[in-house]
Amino acid sequence: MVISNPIYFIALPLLTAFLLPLIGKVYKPLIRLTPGFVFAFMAYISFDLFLNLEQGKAQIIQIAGWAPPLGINLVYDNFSGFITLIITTLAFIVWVYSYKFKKVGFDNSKKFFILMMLLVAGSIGVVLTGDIFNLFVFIEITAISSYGLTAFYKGRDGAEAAFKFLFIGALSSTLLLLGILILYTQTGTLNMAEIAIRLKDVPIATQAIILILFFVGFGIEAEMFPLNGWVPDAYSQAPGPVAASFAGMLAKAGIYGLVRIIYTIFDLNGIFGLLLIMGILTMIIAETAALKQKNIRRMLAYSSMGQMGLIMIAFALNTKAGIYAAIFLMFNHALIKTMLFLSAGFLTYSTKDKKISDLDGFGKIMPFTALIFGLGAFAIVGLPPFSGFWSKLSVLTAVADKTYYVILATILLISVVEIVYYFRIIGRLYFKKAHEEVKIHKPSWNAQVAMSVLAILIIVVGIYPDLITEYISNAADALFDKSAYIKEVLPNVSLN
Amino acid sequence: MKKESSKISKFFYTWIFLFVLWMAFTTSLDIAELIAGVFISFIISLFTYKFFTTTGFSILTPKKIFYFIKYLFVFIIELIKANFDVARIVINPKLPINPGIVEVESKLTSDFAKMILANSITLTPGTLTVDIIDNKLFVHWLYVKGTDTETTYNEIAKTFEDILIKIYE
Amino acid sequence: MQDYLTYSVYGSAILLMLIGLYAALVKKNLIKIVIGLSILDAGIHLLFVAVGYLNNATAPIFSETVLDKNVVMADPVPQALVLTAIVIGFGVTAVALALVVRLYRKHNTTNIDEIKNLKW
Amino acid sequence: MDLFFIIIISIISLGALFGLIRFIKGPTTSDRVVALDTLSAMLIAVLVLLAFIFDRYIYIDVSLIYAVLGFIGIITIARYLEGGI
Amino acid sequence: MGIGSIIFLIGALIFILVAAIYAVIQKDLIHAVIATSLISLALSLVFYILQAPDVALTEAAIGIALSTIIFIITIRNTKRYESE
Amino acid sequence: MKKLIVITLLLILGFYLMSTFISVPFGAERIAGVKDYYLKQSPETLKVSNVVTAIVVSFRGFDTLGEVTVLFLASTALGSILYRRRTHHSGLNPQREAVVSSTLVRTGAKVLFPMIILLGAYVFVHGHLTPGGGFQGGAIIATGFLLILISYRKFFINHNVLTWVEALAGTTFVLIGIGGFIFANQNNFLENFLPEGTLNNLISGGVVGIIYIAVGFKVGAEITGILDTLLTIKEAGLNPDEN
Amino acid sequence: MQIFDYIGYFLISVGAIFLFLGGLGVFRMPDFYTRVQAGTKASTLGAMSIILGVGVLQPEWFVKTLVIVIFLAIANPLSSHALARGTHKAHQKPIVKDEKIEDAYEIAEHKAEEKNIK
Repeated sequence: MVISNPIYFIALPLLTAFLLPLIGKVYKPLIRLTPGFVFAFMAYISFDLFLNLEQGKAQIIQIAGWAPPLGINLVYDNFSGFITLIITTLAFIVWVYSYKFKKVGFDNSKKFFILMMLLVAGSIGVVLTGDIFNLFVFIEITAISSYGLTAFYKGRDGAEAAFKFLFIGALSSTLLLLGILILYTQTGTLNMAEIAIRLKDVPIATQAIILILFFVGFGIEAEMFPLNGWVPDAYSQAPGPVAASFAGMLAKAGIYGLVRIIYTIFDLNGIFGLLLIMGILTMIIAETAALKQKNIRRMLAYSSMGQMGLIMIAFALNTKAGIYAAIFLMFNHALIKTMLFLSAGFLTYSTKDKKISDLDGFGKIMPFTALIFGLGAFAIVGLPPFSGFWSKLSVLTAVADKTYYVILATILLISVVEIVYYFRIIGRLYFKKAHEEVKIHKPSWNAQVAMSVLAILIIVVGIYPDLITEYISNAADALFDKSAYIKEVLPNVSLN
Repeated sequence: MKKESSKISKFFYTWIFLFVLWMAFTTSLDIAELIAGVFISFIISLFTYKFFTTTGFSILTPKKIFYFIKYLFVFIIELIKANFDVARIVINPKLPINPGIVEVESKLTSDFAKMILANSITLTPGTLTVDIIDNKLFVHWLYVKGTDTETTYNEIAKTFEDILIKIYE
Repeated sequence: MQDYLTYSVYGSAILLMLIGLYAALVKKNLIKIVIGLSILDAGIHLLFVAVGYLNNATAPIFSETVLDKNVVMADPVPQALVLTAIVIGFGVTAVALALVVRLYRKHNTTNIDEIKNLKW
Repeated sequence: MDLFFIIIISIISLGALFGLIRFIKGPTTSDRVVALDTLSAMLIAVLVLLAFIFDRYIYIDVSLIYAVLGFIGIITIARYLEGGI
Repeated sequence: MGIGSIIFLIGALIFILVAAIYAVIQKDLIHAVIATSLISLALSLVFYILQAPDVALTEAAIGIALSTIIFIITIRNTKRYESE
Repeated sequence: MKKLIVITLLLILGFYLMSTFISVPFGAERIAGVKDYYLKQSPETLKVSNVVTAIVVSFRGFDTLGEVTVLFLASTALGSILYRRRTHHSGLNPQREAVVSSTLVRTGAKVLFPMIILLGAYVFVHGHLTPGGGFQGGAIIATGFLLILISYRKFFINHNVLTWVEALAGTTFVLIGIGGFIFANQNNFLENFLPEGTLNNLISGGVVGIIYIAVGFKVGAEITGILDTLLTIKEAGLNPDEN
Repeated sequence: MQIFDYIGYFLISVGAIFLFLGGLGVFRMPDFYTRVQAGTKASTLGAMSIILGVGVLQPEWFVKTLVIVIFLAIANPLSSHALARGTHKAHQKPIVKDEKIEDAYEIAEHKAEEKNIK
């Protein structure tokens, strides 16, 4: 019990990040090794905890020994546990991929791993915390580390992308802070469960204002429509593994925060309509924009936004099937997008503009990486037998259950668009002649391992979806059942 | 200039000075506060004593302390006297001023003494030290009564410097 | 009196926020944008502390004269939150200014209209 | 006694208002910094005065810190003006 | 809250707003930065009157010197004037 | 045109915010919330007189850990965004270096520096008794270093020392947290495992004081690092691309 | 203890008047140097006077108020001086009514520069 405690998900990466500069003074290679050990340990704990967590139960971790409404608490339930599992696993895989990262030397790899470590810690903090202001602090941690990571390469336009990101991020986090303040003035508490109880007495108009402020605050990391101007720039300018972890961790943490707020705290009918509209807008705009892109990283970024839109739609259905579909989508999106970004990073390693047209004939030049990319493309558009198929199927059935046929048609249409642009690339990879004198950069063994692991996961889940469906359905239960959450956090408070 | 004091003298001077300052901050005679003060001022003086003082304990002779107190009195009187002067000018609708920058030669050698002199000159309204180059002070004067070094010295610096020389030289 | 204070304190805090937002959204100069963001921050900090104030309250510190538990004390929670928010705001400002310096080195300008490698 | 403090406070506020006008009018950077310097000296006094009015001894720390830190900001700007940083 | 405090409170709020507007419209960035410093100054007075000495102290420590200097260093590394 | 749209939007936002905040009049008694517990628990259970400190360090100590992390992150990100000089004043603009500050400022800096550091130490040691604490004390210490840095442009801050202070202080914070995990009654992260002492005494509040001291060191080192990085940016030229 | 009260209130009143005069001086004086002269110094004295007045009224606070006053006495002239020097180096010259008064500092700086060139 002392070893497997959710607190380590946050305490350990922080401790390591603080210590990393010192470790570097002792023995330099440790700078690259230590994060790996920590991530592996975290992944181990998260498996251990998640598999031992009973269905419908939650583990409440009080911090500083104060019972929930007083102190900050972490809530490790089926839903947050599942997301934590995804994040920790991905963190480890990204570490494996970037283990040899940076030919630039010791000082930079130190900074890279510190920022990466804190990005992971912040994302997990967003997922686990049960306190609204603490959520804001962790969002700031993820945000600042992403600014640093986006501007990491000096040669690219990283600084520009990062400034754009920072501008939107600072604005929206201020508005989030404002929302927290209004919430506090109305309820007198910051604990999410207690807020959920007390919010019944708050006028609807005030609730709506708070809600809009929260939408703005989380929308930026969830890549929601008006706030996602930073996404293509940041994804295309950041280092490869960073873009992968933005898609895998940052976006997941953002959407998690959003739905946690919506499902657990608020009790308004209008929310889901708003989320639905936002999701549809995000999806349509992003996917059509993806069609036009020439830069492969930008295309993947827009595709990622489109997927987030789809996730929002699924969450907005407000049914158990919808939540189930959304969580399944989150899982798939995290794995597949990471894989796509990692492989695209190697495919375009030596080209300057990362253009799609530079990929002609790479299927023969770099067979392994191109194969991985192809797998990812097949999986993300939702073709069987990959895992993406099952999630898309469940989304469609969930929408159909709600009898939103227009939305169903839209999703199908958008899927066609998706297929078009992904297959365009696959066509270039395999059926075009290569340019002359292409420089290639073979992935090192660790990158190959990382990508293979992801590919195997995708295929295995695609063939045996039953492996994880039970966990996902538990997670959906945990999110859907608001009173259970409140009961777990505040056992002594009677509802009604 | 006299030769610098020994390291030990400087160190202990810094330590005791900081400790007294700590006691002024806390204004408490609680034993825990005192121990914390001794400890913290010890650590700070460890890495600051080299430049905090050049004199060490040699400044603490009875005669010098006496002159220091006398200096304070002179300073306060000058301060009040000259402040009313400025009040007179500011309230007067015609603003009777005749400003300019003049040169004052100082006989002081110690940096710290020069700082005290310059600060005193600045704080007594009517005069403002603009810069010090070697032993020349450049002073902005609200009502210039003469630009030759003798007048300026007598008008601006003499009252303070007579006492400062006794303390620092 | 009370209404009057409500309007003036909250009103000026909100006005301050709006001024900052205006600068951040309209101005073209990068440093001006960062200044706008910090004014926005200042406004929100003011709002926090104003919400925490109670009539005839004293600071939430039990010291020599105030050991009596019946004294009205200002709400300590917004104050504690604002401490965190100020420090976070400082960190964000520092990062933003570093990015401004980077952008200036690359583009030799601080006007966002002239920095558009990535289509603003 | 209240009346005494109200008068004192009004006088100081009036002085601060003049400082603000100078700050707005300028015309040079240095003039504005002088206004800032004057205002911060006023603030230090005001903080101590308010500590007395509120009758809380611990509030004085704020004033102490202002006295120490305020001048560093001014020196920084001065160093910028002379081209030193 | 006594009348004396209210005078200071309202006065400081006026200061803050005037300085903020000034900071936004001023084309010389150094002047704008000095204005933000003035905002911090008045803001910490407001915090003090609103019985938040902790916050006033933080605002003083960060707003008056540190925030100002990082802006000034940035300006000396870039351009001083905001162009049209 | 754009300005008009923005102003209209802002006015709408302002109107709604104002109408929201009117419902909580300035200074009126609020809904009973956690603050009453805090005001009661802090002097009684925790023996910390400054309730704000109690909240920042103990009740919501996790926020503080996050906050320290944010500053650490900012200084790291700054280092990765900008290049710092490697060695002692290479790459500085010689013209700027030639403008030495006046003798008076330098002498004043020498005399005031130890006092400012002492003041910073006073503020963070007394975080649980008087206003102030780790952040404020750290910021004051950093300002003291700033004074030295701007008066002596050749002053060289040893980044090794900064790294050590920063790392050790951060580690102390987390280890105290884990200490609560191991030694305290309920085995919670950051829980107090030391005797509380008596109210209004320097030694009171258990781990609160120690955490605030660690925070003070860490914040001081971090802000000093940020300032030094900013003050010694290379004058021109970025390193060539590393992709 | 009546007498101390009177002293305290007197000091506070004097301080308030000087603070006002400081503001007025900054407002009225014709150029930067004279503004520093009138403004910051009158306000320094005013601040010191008010702080000491409070210290006299509350004897337990006296030590700390004294510390503040000492800090003010060291720090404020320094900042005025640094500001004046910086302004002068930024080529902003004081106005003079009497043309015969030469700017001694400027002359000295010129000499130093010439020396450097040689």
